[in-house]
Amino acid sequence: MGNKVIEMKGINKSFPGVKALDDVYFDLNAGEVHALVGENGAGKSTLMKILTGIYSMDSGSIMINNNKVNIDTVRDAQKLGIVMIHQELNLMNHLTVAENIFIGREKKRMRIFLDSREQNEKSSEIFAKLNLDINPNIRVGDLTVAKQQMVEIAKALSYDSKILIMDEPTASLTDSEIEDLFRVVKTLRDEGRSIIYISHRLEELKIISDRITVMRDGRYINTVNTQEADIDDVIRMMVGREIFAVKQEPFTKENAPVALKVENLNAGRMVQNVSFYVRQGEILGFAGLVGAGRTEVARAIFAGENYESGDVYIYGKKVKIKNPSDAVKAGIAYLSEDRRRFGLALGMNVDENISMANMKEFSTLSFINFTKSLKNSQKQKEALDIKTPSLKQKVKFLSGGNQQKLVLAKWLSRDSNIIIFDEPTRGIDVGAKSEIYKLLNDLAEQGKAIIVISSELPEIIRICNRVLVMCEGRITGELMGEEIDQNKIMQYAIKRNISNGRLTS
Amino acid sequence: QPASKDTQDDKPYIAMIALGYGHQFWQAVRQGAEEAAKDYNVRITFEGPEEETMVDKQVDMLKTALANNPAAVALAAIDVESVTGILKDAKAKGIRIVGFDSGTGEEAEAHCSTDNLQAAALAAENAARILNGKGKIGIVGHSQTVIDAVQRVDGFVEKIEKEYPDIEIVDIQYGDGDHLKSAEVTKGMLQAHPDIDLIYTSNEGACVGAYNGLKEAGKIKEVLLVGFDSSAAMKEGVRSGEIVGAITQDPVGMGYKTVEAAVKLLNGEKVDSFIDTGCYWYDASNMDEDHIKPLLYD
Amino acid sequence: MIKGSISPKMNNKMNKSLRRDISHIAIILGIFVLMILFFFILKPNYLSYDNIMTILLATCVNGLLALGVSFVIFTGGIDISVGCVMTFSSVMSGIALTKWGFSLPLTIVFGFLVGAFCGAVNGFGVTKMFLPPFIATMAMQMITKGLSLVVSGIKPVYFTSAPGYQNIATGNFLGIQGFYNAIIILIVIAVIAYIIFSKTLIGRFALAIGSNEEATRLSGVKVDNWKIAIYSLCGLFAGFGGLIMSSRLNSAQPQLGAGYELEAIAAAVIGGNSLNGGEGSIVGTIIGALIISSLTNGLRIMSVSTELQSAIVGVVLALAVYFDKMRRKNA
Amino acid sequence: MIKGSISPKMNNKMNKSLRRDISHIAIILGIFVLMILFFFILKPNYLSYDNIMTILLATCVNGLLALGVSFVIFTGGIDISVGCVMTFSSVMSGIALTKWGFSLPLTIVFGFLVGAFCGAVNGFGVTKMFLPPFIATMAMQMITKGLSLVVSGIKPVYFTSAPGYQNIATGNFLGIQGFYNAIIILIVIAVIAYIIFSKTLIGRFALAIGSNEEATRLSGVKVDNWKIAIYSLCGLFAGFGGLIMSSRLNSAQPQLGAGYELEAIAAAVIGGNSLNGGEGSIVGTIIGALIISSLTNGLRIMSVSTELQSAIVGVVLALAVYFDKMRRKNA
Ligand SMILES: Nc1ncnc2c1ncn2[C@@H]1O[C@H](COP(=O)(O)OP(=O)(O)OP(=O)(O)O)[C@@H](O)[C@H]1O
Ligand SMILES: Nc1ncnc2c1ncn2[C@@H]1O[C@H](COP(=O)(O)OP(=O)(O)OP(=O)(O)O)[C@@H](O)[C@H]1O
Ligand SMILES: [Mg+2]
Ligand SMILES: [Mg+2]
Repeated sequence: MGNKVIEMKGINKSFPGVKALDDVYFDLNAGEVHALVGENGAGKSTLMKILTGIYSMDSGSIMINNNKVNIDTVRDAQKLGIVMIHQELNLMNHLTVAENIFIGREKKRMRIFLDSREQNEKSSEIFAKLNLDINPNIRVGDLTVAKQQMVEIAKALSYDSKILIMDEPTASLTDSEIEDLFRVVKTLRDEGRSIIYISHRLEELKIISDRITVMRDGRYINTVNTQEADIDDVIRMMVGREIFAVKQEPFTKENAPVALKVENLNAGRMVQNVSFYVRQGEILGFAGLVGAGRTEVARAIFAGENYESGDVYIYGKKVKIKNPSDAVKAGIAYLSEDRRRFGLALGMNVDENISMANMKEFSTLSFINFTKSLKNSQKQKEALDIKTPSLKQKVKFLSGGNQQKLVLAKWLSRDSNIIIFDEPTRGIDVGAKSEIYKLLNDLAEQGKAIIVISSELPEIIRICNRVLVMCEGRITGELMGEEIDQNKIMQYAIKRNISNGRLTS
Repeated sequence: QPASKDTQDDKPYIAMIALGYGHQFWQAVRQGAEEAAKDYNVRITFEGPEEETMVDKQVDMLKTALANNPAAVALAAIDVESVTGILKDAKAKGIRIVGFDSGTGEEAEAHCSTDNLQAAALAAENAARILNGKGKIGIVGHSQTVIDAVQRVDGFVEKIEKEYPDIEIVDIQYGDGDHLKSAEVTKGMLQAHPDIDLIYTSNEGACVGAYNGLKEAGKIKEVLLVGFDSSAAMKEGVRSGEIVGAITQDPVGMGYKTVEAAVKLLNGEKVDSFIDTGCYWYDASNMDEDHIKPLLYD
Repeated sequence: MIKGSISPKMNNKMNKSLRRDISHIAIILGIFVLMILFFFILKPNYLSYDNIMTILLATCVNGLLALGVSFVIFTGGIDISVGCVMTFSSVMSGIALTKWGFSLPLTIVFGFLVGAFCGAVNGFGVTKMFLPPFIATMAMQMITKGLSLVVSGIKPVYFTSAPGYQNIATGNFLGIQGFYNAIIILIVIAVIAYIIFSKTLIGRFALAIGSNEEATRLSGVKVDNWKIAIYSLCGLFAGFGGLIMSSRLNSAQPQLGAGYELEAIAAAVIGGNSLNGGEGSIVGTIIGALIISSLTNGLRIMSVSTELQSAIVGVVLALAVYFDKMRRKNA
Repeated sequence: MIKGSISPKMNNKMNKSLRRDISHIAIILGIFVLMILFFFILKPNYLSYDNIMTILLATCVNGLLALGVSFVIFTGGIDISVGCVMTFSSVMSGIALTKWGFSLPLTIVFGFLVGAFCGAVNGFGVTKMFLPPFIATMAMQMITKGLSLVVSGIKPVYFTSAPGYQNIATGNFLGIQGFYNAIIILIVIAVIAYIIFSKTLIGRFALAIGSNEEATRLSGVKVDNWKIAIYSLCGLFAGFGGLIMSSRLNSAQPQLGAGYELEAIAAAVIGGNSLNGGEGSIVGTIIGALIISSLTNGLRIMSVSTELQSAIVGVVLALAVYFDKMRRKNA
């Protein structure tokens, strides 16, 4: 492989209280997929944001095709052929898919009038190439997170750029979608484009990447050729320590009391006759393709959203849950899949967020007991190893993974009996991931009933005692112990109910 | 002379605070006051709250004016009750108090104004004369709360009800003295009561608004219009006969006489306790006469 | 995942956008019709030709302001300066005509430019000075309010020297008795606004900014420039309003203006436009403006006392928006 | 990662929260001091004891309204009804005193309750009717404006039957000549507001809702109830404003009110509170209110013409917010 299209040297960047990048080096060859890995908060996103003109660096230099360049705006980057798919979704929910894809480069007739027809056609072409079925004329806000992610990817592809940066593009995708994505990535590479690929799913690296660069604590560690590299070495470089590994034991306490029982729950289009239970101390997984309705089940239970009929029992007692407050009182906690929209008050500080669900505990007669809440937050911060300069740091300045830990901390402070994790490890690095798995285990050990919704099959297989598979709003299968494997899950996950004539749109 | 002088200026300082500010009426008062200030070699300031309803703003203005150590204060209070205490204190410090327009109640040593009730009655008389004592009248007022405005409607209604049994007042609506709103109000009124013979309006904004409303409805001269106050547009309307006539109150004279009274008080001269600045009916036939012409302003 | 064929969807596109618009305004259209029927039954001459024209004429100024403000609302912003900017632009064109000797066409264009300029300053405040729209435009409201009085010397500025000025708004269109030019002007400008909104970049970016400003910026759109353009457009519409206003009165009244902005915002919101931005409809705005003027007219015709009128409009405002929200929730 | 021990941080807690507050308001404090110096140099009697008291008294009503509105602004909402709600509450307590024969203390409490009730209705509109705060409170503004006139019969309601009513606001505190009770009332209520804001759940949840309402709801917080409480609190403060206002005037003036809300919002925003919610400071609000009243007073003392005053306040508003934003950007 040949010439360097990008060379970043001596990049430094500080945020108030954080040195995010410290003399970082990065280079990218023409026609390669270059993976960038590192723990949460290592500085990956920040480095890429500098490359795309979103942040300005404190010092350092960027060479594109051996010419020194200044990248001050997104437009500058686009002109140089650099486009980024961001870690967090950046879409206009009210606009249609096609409108989102072509934002800023609208197709026009007679110079001024917009041509939505051409845009729709072009979008359809891109989706066809991605082997995706998304109607370009639908409002983005009506799509699931996963489909929105695909729209982001389509948008980036539509730029026809020389250099494509993907910041955790697979975080919310299922395996089949990831396959499609990889196929596209490889096509692009073979066309001579260069791709920077950030991911916490290290198993992907072998399949997709040519080289791997590792960062840690804002510093450049090393770059290796994927072919020659050992993933365990990469992990060691990332983490700088050994990783805790769990092997899920089969669930033995078969006569433990049933903590949560749901009977014939119907809620909207996406939850049909859902019945299940979870025992105290058990980890129950919800698997399925994206859009199967798992999130809807969780939200119907936790927030009474779209609730139509069905019963919910907690420790055998029937409860009526109309809003999250009822659920929290009943001892249920829910970690949503989209932390920025549903999990965190980004403008508030770490302590305020951690204590949010538990303010009754941290106040007397409505007066806040600051000492108590800070003490708890400090405890959680240490327990989960949340990287923050102080408990008073605004949450929006934390890295994605640390934000996710914060949501966890919020619910752990609450000491709920039943905890629903919706994509708990999305955007979390290996080190933290294994800590979270350990944590889930510990929580189950302590007698909590745990539900994990995850689109990562290895994760489901690794941590769950029992797995329910959903398809189109129905539970299509149940797997236990040894039965839990990738193939079986997939079989159930595509078990459509053809008789009712429903097709995915 | 107990009144203190402004440090930066040797001329005696008179602070004038009006009910309002934006309407031509107040600007005409101001014009008269400034003329008098020039003639008598005193310094004046003229201010008023932006809305004729903001009592507390007026009180703040009065207090601030007092902080500047005026020799005299001339005030048209929105609500007399709200300023009595302050004026008492000021008086005790030797500051002379003159009231104008709505006045200042007990505390004033002189009061320069017109009687709005009487002025409205004059309008009613003329309206009745034009209608030959028979017909239907609609009223477009400019405020339901400002004293002047209320009196201008009340005086009119009273006079008609008392003396002209064959004239009926069919509707009273308010347009905030906003020209556009008053036009809409007028048109709505005509729709509700197509048989209205005459519309009486209580200030310049209401009058010009109604004037435009009639024009737009194509009812000019078919429905007669009686106005109040003066402006270039009104003068033109009256001259052409499209406004049959209006009342003017000599606000310029009011401003002049107010300052004059204050100066006389400062000089220790005797001043009448009530100075009537009068009210006059004007129409196409008399508006160029010597006693009316100077009372009309733009 | 099963692939639907693409083409039928494509063909449905226009229908869809129209259908979306109609469903968007279904509720308020319903409210509008019910209200009209109500007044008509109580006072049949409510629907007389003359009164309909009166209502339409009364819609003009507010309608123009509401159209302008809608674009700002689509971005998630707000403009509370439109009333005073309208006045300022009419005062300035009055000055241009009477003091500076501009020709009539030039005067009119100058008035528009003044409006657009004030809008641009608002946009500058919002983008380059990082002011919240409410604050930037509140400041502009105060400034233009003061300047109108200063420039005019607190006197109305008359357009009497330009015969025919009054005809611009209140002349009869094509000689049809009672059919005011102003109504045609409103219709034409509303159509232009519709096209700008649905067919050009300014409308697209207004929605995009309102939906997710940061994402729009990250897509390389020069959000600041577009925002300035949108606020200028809003100011321009205020300038149109100023023309109609001053032409109806044949004068520019410098103390008028404050209060008109709330009515314009109310029209836009009754019309189903969300103050959060990101979605909206120009047709809705026009119907919103019609609702307000026909309601006010109806109450006047029924001789409802002035003080109650305000309370009733308040209740209708709340209910209209409530029903609209309910429709959306159930949709 | 270096683990700090917990206790030193704990001890620093008070200092930190104070420091944060001070840095929050540093710029506007600077503007305030500069402005005062400016006027003082040009007109030394600007800082005479009497004039200072005049300024403080003039701050009272607006300060109380601004405090109330601040809580709503913290949630990311807005309340443009406070001016008219203030009036309505004072009219209602006037009626209670003169027509219904309530005792004076009961009258006062009744006025507060009326204010809080209007606020609760606003909160109801915002939460249960899904109205945008601007719309819910615009409707409330129109409704209370109309009702004040209807209830009072369009006449001021005088409190002359309750001797001592006027003293509530304008009596001398502890007999200190010129030191009005109203000032002490403002200070006491501001301190209470500060405590509510920084030490109780209502302040915490106001910020949380302003920062991310959905996340707050999903944390099990009854967002709707808290919002209703916060809007009621705002209405209650409007009721306090109504007491001071009517006591100063010894009457309830039914036509007053519209326009006061903008000044209150301006005070809160000049005080560094973001209209997006999620952050804020009560101290800032008070300084914002002080800036407005001392600026207006200074301009009056310098005999700046009324029409220019409005324009100047507009410019200062824009600049104050601009400098404050700049400070934050650089921080
Ligand atoms: N805007 C900001 N202000 C302050 N600090 C920031 C900001 N953005 C990032 N940081 C800090 O910079 C560091 C690097 O963050 P970055 O988002 O680049 O991490 P990352 O490697 O992408 O992590 P993740 O895998 O969790 O997304 C973190 O410590 C983060 O808290
Ligand atoms: N706001 C929405 N409006 C309309 N449809 C929606 C909305 N959110 C989700 N859906 C639809 O509901 C279905 C289920 O989505 P849901 O988020 O529950 O899937 P899931 O199984 O949780 O998958 P994942 O969490 O991996 O995205 C999808 O088909 C999606 O299109
Ligand atoms: Mg990242
Ligand atoms: Mg989901």
